[in-house]
Amino acid sequence: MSRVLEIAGLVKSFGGLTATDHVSLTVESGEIHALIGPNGAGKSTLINQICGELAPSAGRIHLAGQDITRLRADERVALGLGRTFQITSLLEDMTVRQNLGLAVQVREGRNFAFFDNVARRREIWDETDAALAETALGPRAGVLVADLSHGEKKQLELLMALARRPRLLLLDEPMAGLGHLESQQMIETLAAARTGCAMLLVEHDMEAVFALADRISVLVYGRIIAVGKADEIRANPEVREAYLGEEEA
Amino acid sequence: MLTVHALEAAYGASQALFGVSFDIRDGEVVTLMGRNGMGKTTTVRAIMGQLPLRGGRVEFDGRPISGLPPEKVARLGFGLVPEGRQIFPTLTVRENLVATAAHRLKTPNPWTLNRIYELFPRLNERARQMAGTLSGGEQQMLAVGRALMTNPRLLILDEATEGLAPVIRAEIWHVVERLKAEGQSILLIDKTFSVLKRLADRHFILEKGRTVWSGSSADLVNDHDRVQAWVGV
Amino acid sequence: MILLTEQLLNGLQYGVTLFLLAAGLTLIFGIMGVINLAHGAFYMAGAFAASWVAIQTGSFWGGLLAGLLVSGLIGVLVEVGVIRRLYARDHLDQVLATFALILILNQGTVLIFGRQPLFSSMPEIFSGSVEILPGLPYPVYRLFVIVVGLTVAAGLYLLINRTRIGMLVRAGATNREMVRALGVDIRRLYTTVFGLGALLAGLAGVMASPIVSVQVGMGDEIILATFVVVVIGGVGSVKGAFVAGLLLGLADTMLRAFLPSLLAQVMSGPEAQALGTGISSMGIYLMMAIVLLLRPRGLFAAQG
Amino acid sequence: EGTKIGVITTLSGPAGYLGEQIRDGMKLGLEATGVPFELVVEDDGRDPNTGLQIADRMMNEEGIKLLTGIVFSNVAMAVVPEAMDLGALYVSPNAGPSPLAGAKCNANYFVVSWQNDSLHEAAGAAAKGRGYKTAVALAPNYQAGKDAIAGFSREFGGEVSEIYTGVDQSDFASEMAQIRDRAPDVVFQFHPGGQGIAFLKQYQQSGLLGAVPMVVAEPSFDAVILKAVGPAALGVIGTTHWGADFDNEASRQMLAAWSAAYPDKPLTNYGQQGYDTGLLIGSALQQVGGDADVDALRAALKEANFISTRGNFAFGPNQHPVQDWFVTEVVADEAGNPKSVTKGKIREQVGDVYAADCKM
Amino acid sequence: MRRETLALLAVFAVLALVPVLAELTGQTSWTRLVGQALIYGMAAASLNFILGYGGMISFGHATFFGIGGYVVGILYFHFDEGTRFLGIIPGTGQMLLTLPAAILVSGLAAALVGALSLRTGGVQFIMITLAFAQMFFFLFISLKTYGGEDGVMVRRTNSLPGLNMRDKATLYWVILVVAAGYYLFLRQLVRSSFGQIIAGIRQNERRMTAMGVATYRYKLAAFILSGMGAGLAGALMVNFLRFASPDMLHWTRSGELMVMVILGGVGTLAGPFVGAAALTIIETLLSRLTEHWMLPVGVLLLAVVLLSRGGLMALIARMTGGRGK
Ligand SMILES: Nc1ncnc2c1ncn2[C@@H]1O[C@H](COP(=O)(O)OP(=O)(O)OP(=O)(O)O)[C@@H](O)[C@H]1O
Ligand SMILES: Nc1ncnc2c1ncn2[C@@H]1O[C@H](COP(=O)(O)OP(=O)(O)OP(=O)(O)O)[C@@H](O)[C@H]1O
Ligand SMILES: [Mg+2]
Ligand SMILES: [Mg+2]
Repeated sequence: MSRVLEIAGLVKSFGGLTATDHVSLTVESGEIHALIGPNGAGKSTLINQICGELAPSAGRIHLAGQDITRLRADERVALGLGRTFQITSLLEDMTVRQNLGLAVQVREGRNFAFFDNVARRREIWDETDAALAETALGPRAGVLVADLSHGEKKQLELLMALARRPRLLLLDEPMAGLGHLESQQMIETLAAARTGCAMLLVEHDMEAVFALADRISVLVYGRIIAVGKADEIRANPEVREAYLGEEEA
Repeated sequence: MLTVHALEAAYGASQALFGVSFDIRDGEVVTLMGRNGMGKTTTVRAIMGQLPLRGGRVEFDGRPISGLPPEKVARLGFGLVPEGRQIFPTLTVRENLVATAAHRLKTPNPWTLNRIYELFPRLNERARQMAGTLSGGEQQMLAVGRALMTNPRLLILDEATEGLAPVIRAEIWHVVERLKAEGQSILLIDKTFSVLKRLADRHFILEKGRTVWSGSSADLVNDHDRVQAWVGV
Repeated sequence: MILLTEQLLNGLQYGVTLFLLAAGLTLIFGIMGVINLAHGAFYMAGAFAASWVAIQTGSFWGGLLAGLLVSGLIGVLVEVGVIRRLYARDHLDQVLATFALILILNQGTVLIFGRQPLFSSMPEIFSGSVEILPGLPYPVYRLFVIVVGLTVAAGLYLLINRTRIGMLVRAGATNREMVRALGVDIRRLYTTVFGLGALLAGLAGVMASPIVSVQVGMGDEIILATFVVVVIGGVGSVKGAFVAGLLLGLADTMLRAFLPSLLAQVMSGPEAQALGTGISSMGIYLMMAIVLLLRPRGLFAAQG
Repeated sequence: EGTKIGVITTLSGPAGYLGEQIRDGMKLGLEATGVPFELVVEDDGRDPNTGLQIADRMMNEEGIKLLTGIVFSNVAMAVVPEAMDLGALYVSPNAGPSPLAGAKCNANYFVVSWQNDSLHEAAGAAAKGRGYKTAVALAPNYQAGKDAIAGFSREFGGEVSEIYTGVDQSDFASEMAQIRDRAPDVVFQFHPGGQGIAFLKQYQQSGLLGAVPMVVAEPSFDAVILKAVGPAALGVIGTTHWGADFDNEASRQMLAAWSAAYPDKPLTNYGQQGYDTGLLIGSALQQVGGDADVDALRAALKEANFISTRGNFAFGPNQHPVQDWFVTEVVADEAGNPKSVTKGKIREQVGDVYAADCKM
Repeated sequence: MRRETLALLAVFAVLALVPVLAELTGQTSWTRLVGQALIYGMAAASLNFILGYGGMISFGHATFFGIGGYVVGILYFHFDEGTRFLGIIPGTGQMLLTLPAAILVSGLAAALVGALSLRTGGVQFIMITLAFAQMFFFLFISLKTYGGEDGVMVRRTNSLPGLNMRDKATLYWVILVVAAGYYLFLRQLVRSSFGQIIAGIRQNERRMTAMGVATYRYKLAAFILSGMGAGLAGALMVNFLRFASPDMLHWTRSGELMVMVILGGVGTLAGPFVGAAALTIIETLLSRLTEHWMLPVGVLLLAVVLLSRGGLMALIARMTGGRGK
């Protein structure tokens, strides 16, 4: 098993607040590593540092052995990092098909071509249509993203991230806002995708976390207080108190 | 208190509601259930006057309120925690809470800044931070606090626990329970089926913009198969 | 030494004038988020109304009142008639609409007042000079402008940052629908605030009328500088607009006053003069470019 | 049904009153000659494109052979060459840019007002005549401003220190401080229109008025500016090619006609230039008997067979005026309002320095 | 698709007939008017490429228009005087040289301005492009050799082999052909892979970055392409007016281009041309009727904004029953 992501001593402060405090963590290939913790613990801050939207105050990030701490966000993507957003972030004025098509196109390259016609790039559209047909979004291909329901947007987010064929996928609350059925579907989709890529999963839906995660790290006040398998975490009294409470346990 | 009858509404050309009917009595907790995209949020928007009605009526205390602008509706005593939080990012946490605060209906024991801070200590810690930089869950707490600060007669929670940690979620349910005990009417939209079943008095299920089922929590259990088909639980 | 002091004072005064011009725009553009190109036209309306009434009544104060009333009223009418329909639209529609308003207001002024500049004089009590330092007389009126500017700055700061109205306006700029859904009649609020912004533009016009020429199109010349002030300061920040106003006022005055003679050390006199003035005309734009390159959101950008 | 005359002028924006004066004056001047005529007036908005557009239509569609009216040099520089190419005549009531006065002069191009430089040469001569030795000269930092200071310095001969102002600057406090600091014998400034109004007001407010004398050329103290600044203009020394108090029949007739037609508007030099242009065109039309061909009309124009409101008037070799220049001073009238009174002749029968380059 | 081709051909044919019709009806000034509208249309369309398709609201677009124009003016000036620009580059009056030169130089200017401006976004981008535009404006105003504020004359329109460019109609047809070519170029561009990326960046730059797009590079490329288009339009304009002046770079000109785009329809191919034509023609016609033409023009513009979302193109689409855009 090779190491896809390695974070060492990552620190991020906002003024007086240390949002991530010497966080170290690894994700192995093929692994789904869940990151849980109370609201405001610094999970999204961590994700944003990994994907390059925030510059860490200290620490290093390695992707598949390469130091990416100082790379631009898009360069990290080119090296195999994918992400979804906690609040969906899509191209609202385009159709579902165009959104996904664009993701495929970006990966395929030739993006500086001024004199071709995207509509005629078969390789893009074949892949796009095939990918859509496999999901519940198939019949919605021609709908503008602005008109999608919340759950549909979440699915599209994931499809677009996967279209890039990343080594590592950062998922910031993929289940948030999904209904029960849709959550089930999402869990299945993620489980199916895990063979191709490792994932760092931030999620408050414990059902999903326990169903998917190989390992779980618990972040509280910017520090990792526990790492372990699902059962270990579930049983950890500190985690129960800081995070799980009685309802879920 | 609130009666919604045969509501129809559309986004531009595409119709989203085809006949939603339900009602809430004083002091009651009522849920709207249904899968993603079935029209729950749209129903709320239509009631609040944020979306023009194509048909149907909305009555509050027996008075028709269809066609009123949102601010008039809100002033009647609707407190909205909208889907997706929609806090004001360029205001501080404290400003978010006080900017729209009101105590129009002179209810006893009104919500104050202090009571909100007691409820969500996290917000107190972050009082002077710009709301746009809050974590997702903190924003959700803020949205709930903001709605409570208007001291509403009917509280509408549209996915108010989305993105909250289990402990906080439990905390919110405790609050709802307490509010219910105090006689607050609440319209709940959420996916935590087990909790809804426990907390709410009556339930309405939406399917493709129509009310297809209604009943008490007991009915919910008895009619499990049909409910399962619509809601997936 | 006296020259330096005087130029510093001039810079300060010019800076306050710039802020006064920009104050209304801070509300309308900075906080409400409306790209209002017609701001200069409100300024012109204030100046014209004030001068005309002052000529008829012989009273500067009567003129001041008229200027405020007229510009405020125009602001309210414009908001209700035009701007209100455009909040939900693309910013570019606002550009087109307010451009159209400039044409209408300018030509309307020509129809009412003709093409000739209006005479406007300053109130008797402000017409003299005081000796602030031995050998340095300074016009009282300019001191009066400084005082008015500082008052407006303080008032506006309090209004925006300390009152509920300020909070609601800022909230409305990012999410109008939500403000309404929480029970606030934002339409009336916005009309009021837009009117207030226009009134402040009018105030700037009134204050400027004894100093500059009251003529059609006078507002078009100042509009760029006011946008520059708001943007350098950081969109939405009263404090920023104030600091940026002072900064630009000082820089502009100092450049104009001393750059040519500095350059004259290294090149011939007339060329130094021309180059120096050339650079100082570009001054505010140069500064804006530099500030934005270093701090892309301005000096005191509101977060979020 | 008279001869059609195309008037392309600036009626919109801050400079709108200049075009208005020219247009109104021209109409009165033509009426005074009694020829039948028809003015086709259009606003160029101070935009060369628009000017050209209008000229094109007037010449090609309406068959107008005689154009006039342009206020600003940049519009003139776009329109005049086009008119020359099409063989039309252009008579300038205002702008006389130097490129069109020298080597690029043209037989079909006439200037009735003045060549730009000569305005400021007169001011230089006046300052010299009063015995001043040192001057501060201020003008906007564009070509016309630099030409103004150059023109002033050429005749002044003394020591001139220059200050250039911004192109749309309206606050001159910094310049006032510099003037005070340099303490010259005299100040020369060239700021037409709104900038001139602001400059004069602030000159007074800073306490310089009365302390340092000011000499200006006519665009910086026209009657509209005087009316707008009021007492702030008192004591300013000006130079001009015509003044409202000129003691000649043509000027008196013009004043009478003007105050009858436009009682609310003061007559400025622009109005007078328009009027003189009207007289010139009218006289030429009369001579050729209305609708004649361009050649005849050109010849008639060249003769300048009219009595100018300014007294002496003749065309030099480049068809720009050879005329007298006068010194004036702004004093208070009975009501305390400023008015300009003529103090005497400063230059006699002068043309311009570019005429020598013109080969026609 | 076929319908669009037909419509384009029809419009082109009508436009090509303008000089003939103008001559027949005696309304000869229409040739100039339409020619001018076509040139402004090109400039506006070039702006629309970054503004409408790329979401970059540039308030300094007239800079490139003016620079393109000045390239023609300056080259002609040196050609006329027999001197060299900066002592190196000889002047010329050949359109086959001046147009590419104008495109090149304005492209370079756009690269400079874009490289710096694109580090900001939103309102700040609007203002920083304005700032650069003002600096260029003051620069050209102080170019004494080239007439400063008064500008430079181009006594003869640039020549093209085999054509009599002094003939108005010929010049008009040359402009029409270039404009049509430019329209087709833009149409191609927005359909290309590059155009798709640009559209994506407009809608959600953060998402494009997350997909691995180095957005800055694409935006800069688009900005440069657009500046080149404006430079081409400016070069034609100077040939048309035979005069280049700082007016071409004034900020009000940038504003006017923006108004044309918005009036016609942001993010549509034909919109800028329609907007440019509408504005120039309305202004010209109204100013013939009244010297207070600004008032009705203002009222008309206001009516368009208030009554139609998406400018004249949306209005046209609604009237012809089409889909808009
Ligand atoms: N720009 C900022 N300035 C100041 N504080 C910030 C900023 N961004 C985030 N924070 C704070 O840092 C802390 C961590 O935030 P983060 O968004 O990482 O939390 P999280 O673990 O993702 O929480 P949640 O589960 O609620 O989404 C929060 O308390 C937040 O308020
Ligand atoms: N702004 C909009 N414009 C157009 N269509 C919309 C818009 N918002 C929602 N819709 C459509 O209206 C339908 C109902 O959506 P609504 O958001 O009310 O569903 P919901 O029941 O709240 O779902 P969820 O559980 O995902 O929040 C959906 O088909 C959705 O695609
Ligand atoms: Mg988070
Ligand atoms: Mg919903």
